[in-house]
Amino acid sequence: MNNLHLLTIIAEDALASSIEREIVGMGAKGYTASSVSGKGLHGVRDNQWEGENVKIETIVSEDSCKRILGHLQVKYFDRYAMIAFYHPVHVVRTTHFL
Amino acid sequence: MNNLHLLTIIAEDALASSIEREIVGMGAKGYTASSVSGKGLHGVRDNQWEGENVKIETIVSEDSCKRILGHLQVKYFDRYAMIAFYHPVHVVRTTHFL
Amino acid sequence: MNNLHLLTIIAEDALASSIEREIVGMGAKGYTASSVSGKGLHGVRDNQWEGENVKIETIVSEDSCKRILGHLQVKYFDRYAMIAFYHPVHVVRTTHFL
Amino acid sequence: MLTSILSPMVLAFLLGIIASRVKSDLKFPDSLYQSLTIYLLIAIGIKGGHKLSLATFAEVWQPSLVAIGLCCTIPLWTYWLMRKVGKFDVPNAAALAAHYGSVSAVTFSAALAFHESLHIPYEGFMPSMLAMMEIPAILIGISLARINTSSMEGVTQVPLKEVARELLAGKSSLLLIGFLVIGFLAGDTGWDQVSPLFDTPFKGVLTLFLLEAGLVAGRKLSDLRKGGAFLFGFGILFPILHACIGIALGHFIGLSMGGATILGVLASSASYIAAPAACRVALPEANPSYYLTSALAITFPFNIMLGLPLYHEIAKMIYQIN
Amino acid sequence: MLTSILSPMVLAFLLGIIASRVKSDLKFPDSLYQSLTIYLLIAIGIKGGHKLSLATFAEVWQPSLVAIGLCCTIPLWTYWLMRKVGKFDVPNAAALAAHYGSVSAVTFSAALAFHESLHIPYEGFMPSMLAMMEIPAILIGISLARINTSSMEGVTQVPLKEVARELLAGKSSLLLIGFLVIGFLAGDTGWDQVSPLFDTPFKGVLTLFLLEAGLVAGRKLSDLRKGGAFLFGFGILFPILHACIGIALGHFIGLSMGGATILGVLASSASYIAAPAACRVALPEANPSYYLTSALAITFPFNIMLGLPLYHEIAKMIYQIN
Amino acid sequence: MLTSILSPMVLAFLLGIIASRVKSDLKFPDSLYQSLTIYLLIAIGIKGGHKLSLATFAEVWQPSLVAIGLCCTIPLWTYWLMRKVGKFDVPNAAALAAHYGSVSAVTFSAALAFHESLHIPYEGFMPSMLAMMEIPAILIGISLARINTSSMEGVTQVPLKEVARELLAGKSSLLLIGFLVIGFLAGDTGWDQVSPLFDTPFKGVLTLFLLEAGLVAGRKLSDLRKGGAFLFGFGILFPILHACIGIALGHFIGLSMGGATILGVLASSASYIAAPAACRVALPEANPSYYLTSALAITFPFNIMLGLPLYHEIAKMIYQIN
Ligand SMILES: Nc1ncnc2c1ncn2[C@@H]1O[C@H](COP(=O)(O)O)[C@@H](O)[C@H]1O
Ligand SMILES: Nc1ncnc2c1ncn2[C@@H]1O[C@H](COP(=O)(O)O)[C@@H](O)[C@H]1O
Ligand SMILES: Nc1ncnc2c1ncn2[C@@H]1O[C@H](COP(=O)(O)O)[C@@H](O)[C@H]1O
Ligand code: NA
Ligand code: NA
Ligand code: NA
Repeated sequence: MNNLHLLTIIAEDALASSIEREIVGMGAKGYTASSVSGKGLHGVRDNQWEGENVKIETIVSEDSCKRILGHLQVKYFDRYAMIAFYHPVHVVRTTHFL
Repeated sequence: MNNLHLLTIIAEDALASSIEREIVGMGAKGYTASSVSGKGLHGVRDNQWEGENVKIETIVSEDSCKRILGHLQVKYFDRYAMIAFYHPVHVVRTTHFL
Repeated sequence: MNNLHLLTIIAEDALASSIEREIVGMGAKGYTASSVSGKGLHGVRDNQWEGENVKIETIVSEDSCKRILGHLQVKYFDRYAMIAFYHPVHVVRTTHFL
Repeated sequence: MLTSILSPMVLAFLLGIIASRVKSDLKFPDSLYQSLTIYLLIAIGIKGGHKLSLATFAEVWQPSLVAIGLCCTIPLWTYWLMRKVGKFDVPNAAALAAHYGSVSAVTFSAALAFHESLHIPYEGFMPSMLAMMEIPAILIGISLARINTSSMEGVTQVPLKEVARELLAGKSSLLLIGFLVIGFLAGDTGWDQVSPLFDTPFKGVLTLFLLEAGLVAGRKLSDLRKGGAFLFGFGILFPILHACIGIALGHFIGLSMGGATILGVLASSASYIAAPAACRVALPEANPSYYLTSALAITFPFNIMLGLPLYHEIAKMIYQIN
Repeated sequence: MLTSILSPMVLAFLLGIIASRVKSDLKFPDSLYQSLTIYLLIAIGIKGGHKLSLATFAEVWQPSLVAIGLCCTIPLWTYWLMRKVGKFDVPNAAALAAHYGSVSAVTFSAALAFHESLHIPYEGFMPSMLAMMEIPAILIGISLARINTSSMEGVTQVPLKEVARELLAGKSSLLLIGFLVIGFLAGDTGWDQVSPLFDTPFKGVLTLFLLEAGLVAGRKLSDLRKGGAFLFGFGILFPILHACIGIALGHFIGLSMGGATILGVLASSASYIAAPAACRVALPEANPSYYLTSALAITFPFNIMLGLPLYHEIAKMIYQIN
Repeated sequence: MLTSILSPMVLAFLLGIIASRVKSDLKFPDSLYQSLTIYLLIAIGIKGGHKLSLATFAEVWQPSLVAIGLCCTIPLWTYWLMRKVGKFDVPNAAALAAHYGSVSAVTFSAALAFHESLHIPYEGFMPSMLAMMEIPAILIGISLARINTSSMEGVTQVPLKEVARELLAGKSSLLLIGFLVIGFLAGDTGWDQVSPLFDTPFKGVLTLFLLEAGLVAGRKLSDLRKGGAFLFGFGILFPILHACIGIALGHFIGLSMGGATILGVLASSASYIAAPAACRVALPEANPSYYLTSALAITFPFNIMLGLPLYHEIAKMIYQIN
């Protein structure tokens, strides 16, 4: 399908560069990243001593979205502080993202 | 309902810790926060002198979402610079958020 | 239509103030901005030497959304690193945004 | 007067105003502003504590009483004037009272630098006055608003005790008071260890901070009209009045001329770090355009450019006549 | 002992703890923390390199061997103790081993400041010991976890070689070793050019950093219970033991008393910059509450407040008796 | 030459390159980079202004004319060469012209440090040359693009007047020129107040900045191939040519040897703070890989490592022969 989704990954900042590399390897044509803090099952992550989080957003086809999520689940989800979610979005130039 | 929503709150940064405490008290299992600047009915908020904004995102059940919004409306909406909005999202492990 | 959309624009940070001025001129009642880094067709943008990106989010009516996107396409899309996307959202007080 | 206006600090402030008027893209990163604030508060506190350790209790108690008296009464008449003459509503009058009763650490530092450049001695314990005068007025301002507001229905207000706790634990009083104590305890050895960071480059850092203050003040200039002529007049005349009272009281209790002038400067200065932060949370109905504009864009520049030399002349008069 | 506890650095650390206990809104911006870290590592490195350039190989080789020996064996017995006595699982025991085998640049600096304030001489090349001792223990800790974990099914682990590469290229060793070399090469001319930034204000910057460290340590205090009495006892007794071993070995190979004490401090200190960063990635199963709390909230404050004067007394005993 | 290469600044630049080649996680927070930039521009400006206040108009007018002449003509022949020989399209040729006509404040500072470490005197007003040479070339570069582009249909271009206004109000010229004026007006008293921050630790801060510059240059090294051999040759030969012209003209108008060399360095240096920022907005069609790579990864390191000693030798030749 050509439906585009905005996939958001929030994870420990130490994982940022691996995740970025991997999602590009699995079909994402780009991504946007920013520093965030947060709280979840792994406790509070809001300072550089204990680590903070990175938020990585990428607009991808439904296919790539599923593929990336599958990969993240296997490689990271059980061992690291991390969540991921997605929803459909409308974009201006679909070709930019495929 | 078990439909998960991404609830986004943008508010004066001085309110960050209260809001975070309160949404966790009302059923959110976690949240993600970041510093943002902005403009709205209360004017420009883009420097530390006059204050900036915080963006708090939390994935919650529809129930919690409604409950949190009700609370925010009563306690903050009339007196502080603040907006809130939400939309449904798909997540990887629903149980993480309930 | 009174359906509200969250329109997200990710663009070179040097364009931030022009875009902010223009979207307000085209009907947005406010916006929220933050610094982000990213990668896309124009390469990696993650440091101050080569420039980073700004993420501008605005909740607008469907009409304004279309109008803003049209404007961005004409003025910026061919010449600058930039993407834009939108999706419907539920808000607490619709009048705040119209 | 030229000495004051042509100091790098004042010139940097003017440059900041110019920069924001010509819409320069010069912007201090948030964290630089925060770091400068932390630095200034620590530096003022630790130097003050060190100096305080060299003073005796006999020297300090009278000035302390006067300082606290000043910052507790200034908000009262400021509130009254704002309500009766300025026709402001309760929250705005209370916020202005809080700001003008409290003090500005940067104006204070500019006053020290001014006296040092003229080689006029002053009492070393003055920073402890600064630390004492910061919080009471803010609490009084907020209380005034609480007392004068007929029960706000539905609104859950932060209890005053909680506000007091937050103010005392707030960044600016915690650093000021904390490092006052540290400077007091650390002795000469400790002072020698840290003075190369917290003393030697102090005026340079102040210059940086004033550049940033100018950037913000310049943006606020366009809000001046909103406040109108009243706020403008108030923002200049009241500080002069407060300075005179401060100097006269200082003279009365036997402070040196430098010390009395600095006490006057403290009385005349308006807070723009601790007070706005507190009012944003505890008095959200007050409009920052009023209190921030008058404190930062009227009173502050007036004080560092014209006020300092003026108060110095007034002090000379008082000390020579008597 | 008072000299140590009443130094501005230690007092700032205590103020940080107080600030976080009273829930102050004082917060260092992330980038200030990062900038302070960069500064401290560069300053320690470049000064060490400069001093190293004044030493001879004959002086340096023995202490180097001892230093490396220490940081390779400490993780072994720490791991063993954690497993057998502390009943920790493999990842947590390994992470604790990595932290206590590695060293703390800030504790090290506090030790230098302590000796300087008492005018006790020490060997100038000690920072090169610091640089050598940082990484091996972390690698050993991670290897211990790998060896003792029966093949983790499905989990793709980062190869150890990759971990080693990342550690060496990691911020803290890159800056420490890099500027050690720069300080070594740049000579007196170079040192004179940069010492006004990297040497003169050093203790002031350390004070700032310790304020921030106190803020974090204060938050971690509430995690102390999780670690329990065992971790608390371990976090104090083991550093003392390691310090004694370090001092004794230093004495044995002919270091000055100051040098031996500092070697002891290195042995006793636990890493809380490089090691946590490495463990978060390579040992995600280990719980930061254990290793960070014990390294930052137990061992670190103990060392800078009570440890330094204690080790100094121990060193005096060893050097006088023999 | 060794003095130059083994200075802490150059070594820090090399360490930065190494760090980025070994994929270190060392990263300067954005706000540290911005703060360092603000500091360097202020420090260069205020010191220059102070020195300028000690010079006479008679000394300054000739060098000023030459400086402006240089930065107005360099972009012309650079553009021509890029179009004819380099076969670049209009926007890229224009962007390169803007970069090489403008100047680098950091290279300039490295040149001052180089001369100071060799105890070679130079005219104190040189920073005003730096301030004058920054902007004209960028405007000329952008104009060249406008003139040579057959009407871009549909594209609304920023008017050139607006570009000029933005450049003058832009961070780097505003700080440079603003603090030049402040240093000029503040006199000796003012200078003594701020020099402990803006002068004493200057070379240390420059070292920090060059570490960060090295990190970015290292990443850009992989882009070198894109530019090809032509850009590489150009990025080295043209600076040498410009330096020779600058030194010869300096000699001709009677500057000291140090002053002439520094004028040469200014001519030879390429901007990588003001020019890239301006080109990103006004010439978005130009590819940053070309201008940033050649300015930052070729010309800049060449200048601070080999250029400085080379130009010094050339200056010695010119000044001894004649
Ligand atoms: N319900 C949630 N809503 C929003 N963000 C969350 C939520 N749960 C976790 N996060 C974010 O994801 C990070 C890792 O989550 P966890 O693995 O649950 O610790 C947290 O630090 C938060 O930033
Ligand atoms: N239409 C909007 N779209 C996006 N963000 C908004 C909008 N309106 C307000 N905001 C954000 O919410 C904050 C508070 O809004 P307000 O209460 O309208 O001043 C602003 O500073 C903005 O960051
Ligand atoms: N597929 C994508 N998903 C998320 N963000 C993107 C994507 N493509 C581009 N971006 C962002 O938009 C910026 C400009 O994109 P581009 O014009 O493709 O270079 C990038 O630097 C990214 O921050
Ligand atoms: Na006052
Ligand atoms: Na150790
Ligand atoms: Na040039």
